[in-house]
Amino acid sequence: MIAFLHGLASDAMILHAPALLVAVPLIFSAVITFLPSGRVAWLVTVLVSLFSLWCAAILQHEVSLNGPISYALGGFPPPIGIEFRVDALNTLFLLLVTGIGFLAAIGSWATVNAEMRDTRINLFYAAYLVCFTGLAGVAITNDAFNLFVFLEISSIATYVLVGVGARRDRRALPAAFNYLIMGTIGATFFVIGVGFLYAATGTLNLTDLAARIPDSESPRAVQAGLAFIVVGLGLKLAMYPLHQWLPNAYAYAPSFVTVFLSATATKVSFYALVRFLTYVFPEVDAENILFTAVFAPLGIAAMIICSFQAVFQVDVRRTLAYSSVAQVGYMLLGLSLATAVGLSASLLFLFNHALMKGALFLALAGVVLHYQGTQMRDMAGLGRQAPWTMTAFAICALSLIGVPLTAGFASKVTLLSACFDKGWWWAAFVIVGASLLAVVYMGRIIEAAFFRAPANPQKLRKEAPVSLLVPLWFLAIANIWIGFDASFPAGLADDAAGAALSTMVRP
Amino acid sequence: MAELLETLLSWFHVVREPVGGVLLVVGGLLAIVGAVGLLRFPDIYTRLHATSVTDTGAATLMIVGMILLSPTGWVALKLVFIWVFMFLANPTASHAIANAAYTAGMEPKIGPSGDTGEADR
Amino acid sequence: MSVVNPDIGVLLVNVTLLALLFFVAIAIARLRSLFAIVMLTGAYSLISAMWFVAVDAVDVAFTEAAVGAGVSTVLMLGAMLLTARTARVEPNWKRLGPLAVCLVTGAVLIYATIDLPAFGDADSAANSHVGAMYLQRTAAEIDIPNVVTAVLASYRGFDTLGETAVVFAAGLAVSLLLGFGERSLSASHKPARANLKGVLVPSNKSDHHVVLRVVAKVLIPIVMIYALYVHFHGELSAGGGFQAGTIFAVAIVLYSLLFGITAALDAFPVIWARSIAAFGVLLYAGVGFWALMNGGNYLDYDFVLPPDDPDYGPEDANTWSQHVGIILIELGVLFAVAGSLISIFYAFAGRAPEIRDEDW
Amino acid sequence: MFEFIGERYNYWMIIGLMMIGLYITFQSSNLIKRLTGLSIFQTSVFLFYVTLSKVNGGSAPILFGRDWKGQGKKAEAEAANGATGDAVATPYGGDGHGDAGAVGYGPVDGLYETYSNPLPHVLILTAIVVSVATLSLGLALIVRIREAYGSIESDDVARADLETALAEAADRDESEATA
Repeated sequence: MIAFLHGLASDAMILHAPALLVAVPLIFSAVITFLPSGRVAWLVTVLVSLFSLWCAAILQHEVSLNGPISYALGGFPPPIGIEFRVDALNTLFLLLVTGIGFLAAIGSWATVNAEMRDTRINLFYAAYLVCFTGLAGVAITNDAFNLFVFLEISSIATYVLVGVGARRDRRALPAAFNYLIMGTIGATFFVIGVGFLYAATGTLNLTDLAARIPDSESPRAVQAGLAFIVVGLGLKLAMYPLHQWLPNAYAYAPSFVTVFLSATATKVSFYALVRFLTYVFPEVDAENILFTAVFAPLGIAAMIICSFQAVFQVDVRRTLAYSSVAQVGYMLLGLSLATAVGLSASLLFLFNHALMKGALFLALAGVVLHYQGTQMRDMAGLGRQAPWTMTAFAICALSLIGVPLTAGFASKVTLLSACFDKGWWWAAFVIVGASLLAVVYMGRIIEAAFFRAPANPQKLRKEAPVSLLVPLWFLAIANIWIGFDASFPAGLADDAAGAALSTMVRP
Repeated sequence: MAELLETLLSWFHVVREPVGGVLLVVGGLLAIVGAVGLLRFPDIYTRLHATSVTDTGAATLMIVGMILLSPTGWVALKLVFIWVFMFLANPTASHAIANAAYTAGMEPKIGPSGDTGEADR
Repeated sequence: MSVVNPDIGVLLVNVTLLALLFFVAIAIARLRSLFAIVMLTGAYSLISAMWFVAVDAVDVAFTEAAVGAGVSTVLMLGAMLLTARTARVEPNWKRLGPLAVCLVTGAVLIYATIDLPAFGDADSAANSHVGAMYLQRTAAEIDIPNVVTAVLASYRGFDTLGETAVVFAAGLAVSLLLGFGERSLSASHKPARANLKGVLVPSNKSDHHVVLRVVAKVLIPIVMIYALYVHFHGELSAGGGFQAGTIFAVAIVLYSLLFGITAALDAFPVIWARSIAAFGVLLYAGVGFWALMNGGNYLDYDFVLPPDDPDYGPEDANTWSQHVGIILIELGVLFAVAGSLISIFYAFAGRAPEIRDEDW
Repeated sequence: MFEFIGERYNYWMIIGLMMIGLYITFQSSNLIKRLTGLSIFQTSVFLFYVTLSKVNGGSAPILFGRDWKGQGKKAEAEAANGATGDAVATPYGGDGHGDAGAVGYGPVDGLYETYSNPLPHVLILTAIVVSVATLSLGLALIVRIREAYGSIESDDVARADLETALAEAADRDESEATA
């Protein structure tokens, strides 16, 4: 399918795909503010995200054919100008961001029309496209400060997208404000880290940084830079102790925003962390204490504590938000193994989790459309009242738990084998324990939805609109398809891990 | 007439540097006087009087000093523009502050300003 | 040999300004009156702008003074007007946690500076690698004296496009959250309020601002012309799109402060502000596409105009089209910054104050 | 020892400012004061970047004097036939190549005058506008929080959220009781 998409493109298109992938959404976010009606803005958003998905597919095909692509912006060669560098690691995240962006955009009209004031719909879609541009930019740029600028673009748009949820629930405002404070502190820590690297080496291009760090004459500044970058991205990534902003932000944001953010925002920061650890700091080898002393314990703590907290949540969206933080714990555990298999397992886990969580929140968006509440009691009996949405929800819930023949199972199995491969048998027990907790908190929701009498029976059968069901069922089927043969995402994850670790010092 | 101009010009070149320097120093001192006035005067109106008069005066002296020290004609012209803009904006700003203080109903302190006096009387 | 700057004058100015910043920062930490805090933040930005001039960063000083001290103080005052006046007393036990975190972070930072290059060292890693390349190549490739504008617009032009997107996103975000000042159109006449002495003070429609209005009518055109000067002179001396846009926005803000928000909305309607902001981003990204169409990479200004001299080989830079490219994208930045800041100001000003009078 | 301090006093003072900004952000419960702390923290990071760019004896990175003779091509033509030589007297005195006074001065080859490093200036121009954008968004959120909650102290806001959560729990229990 990707080869077919690649065949469509003219060679000028292929040559400039990296720049177009980021520039086109930015231009159309400005164009959208001129458009009068919200529906036209929605259509433009869908087409633009499709175009970016097409560019990502072209890039994936190009990279798989003839290796990493380097695109010099402004025509100046890398250390002087800003460079986009696309290798197997980037394409996985580009496909993820643009794919989920496209699917979420398709299903967005119903929920956005219901939750937003109609004069503000085109501004809402403009902010969404700016966020889309920022995330795609972070995933593609090869310049440290440019990465900060794109991180800020996506963050500012995310803060307002979360804050706009105040029309339905006023708690979105303090949630957005706390997210702003924590996110800005994270971004400023990242800038301090980049400042130290610049002071030590004199360059901002990641490739140039990797080359000049070993023989820089201020090694302490490099270590401090690494520490600040890890803390800064950790804040953006919702690493365990720095995740307080995530549950409220995802719970009270408009439902469409949570669909897009839960599947892409933290993932892109995870990419930036992997890119810095494996590509920029070559001397961060497998035995580095960062992996064993920081990522492993924090990942395990996230898996256990956040899954535990998810069990006691009343609001379904907060349960899913806490489970997102727990899943980030799984990915950090995979990263902390510091082996090719471990990294590939965590990337596969990340890819599948994006599909699951995106589908779960999309189903919730369909439910919220007619039944307004997402408390546990409002979920009672929805299985019969909105069968299509809830069966897709159930499929993805089982996939989150890791029931065999689902995507979740495939990713958990690869993670388990990576742990055994490294000899961390106790980590395997932790994974199984966290999955049991997942069974509890997801099972509770499924049981309420399917096996309980509907809370307000007089509500007639109201199904989510087709425009939302199509992407929902596409993701649900994808979950099952990956359960059967995980070749596509697993292949992507292996190439990405290979590309990332090719530069890291072998253990 | 021509040689008068010439001697003036040559005299000007000689005296330019020191006079510019002196003007700058005097402007600086005037600004310090304004700051001391700000600290020691009892209420807003007298403070405003101290700061606004000295600020405009100090800035004017400094700008004239800089004009004398300026290397090329262009810099001097730009300094003149700055002076004109500041000469318009600065007094207006102090007028605005005084006006706002008056409409907000702040009373100027009348009577002896000894800090011992008013507390108990 | 030591790299300590022998020129004791620069050393003294440097230390006093940083000490001044210390006092302002500590005062902000201890104060509870929000009005004083906002004013001190403006002072903090202005002193850091002075310090930037002392350290030869004139473009940064210009921007910090215009954007940091100017616009953010106006915005904070606007927000403070709409919210509260004083902050609540903090319980002492709350200070220990943050203090510990800050001390740890400070310790890591100090540890990192032990082998950082000395202050002012010319052949430190930072000053000898890419930074020096820009200084060498600008005269030949882009042919403008202000190297900062050359790097900002041409070498790292994509950063500035991202920057314009951030400003556009901020204008969008504040309009999404606070609307476009429609409320001010409805509540056109604010009720007269009694001041401290109980005298009824007519609100904005009175004429006791006559002096300000006369002077404003003289000054506002000068400010706008100065904004255009800063924009077009950005290549030769400190200046550029951001500063020009900010100054243009401040002129409109001054007008609306003196003649009332409704008069300003008639003079410069909100729809203009929003579309100028969007047009700025379009212009900037459009120049990139134009270069793409002419065969160059994205945002490659060599391809904006056909080469001026016939024997144009690939190696010599098309400096004339670099000039045109830089002026165009600086215009885009001017529009984006001016449009966004004006729509942000309208959003704040238009939010009729909900505060109760006893808060005032 | 004095030399070690003499070279790094700048960094330590700026780190002190950063920590004060961070302290204000974490410690204060008033939302506007937290934003001011954040903007002080960010401004101090800008100070840190610009200290990296200072070169002893250097001036602002605007080419002047013998490095800049107007149009690039015209300048090369002149330099090629050596027409004007030293037409423009540099205002800062010195014949360009290395003022003897400035110790540790290493001229960028190909340039007569010494300049500070332009790259951190460009980065900070971008970062300043980012910090103002974040500030304006934070203030907009504060105005909305004030209208929704009636106060801008994070303790009051948190307490109000707690009350709504408890109210929801209460009517959920009572609805379960009736079901």
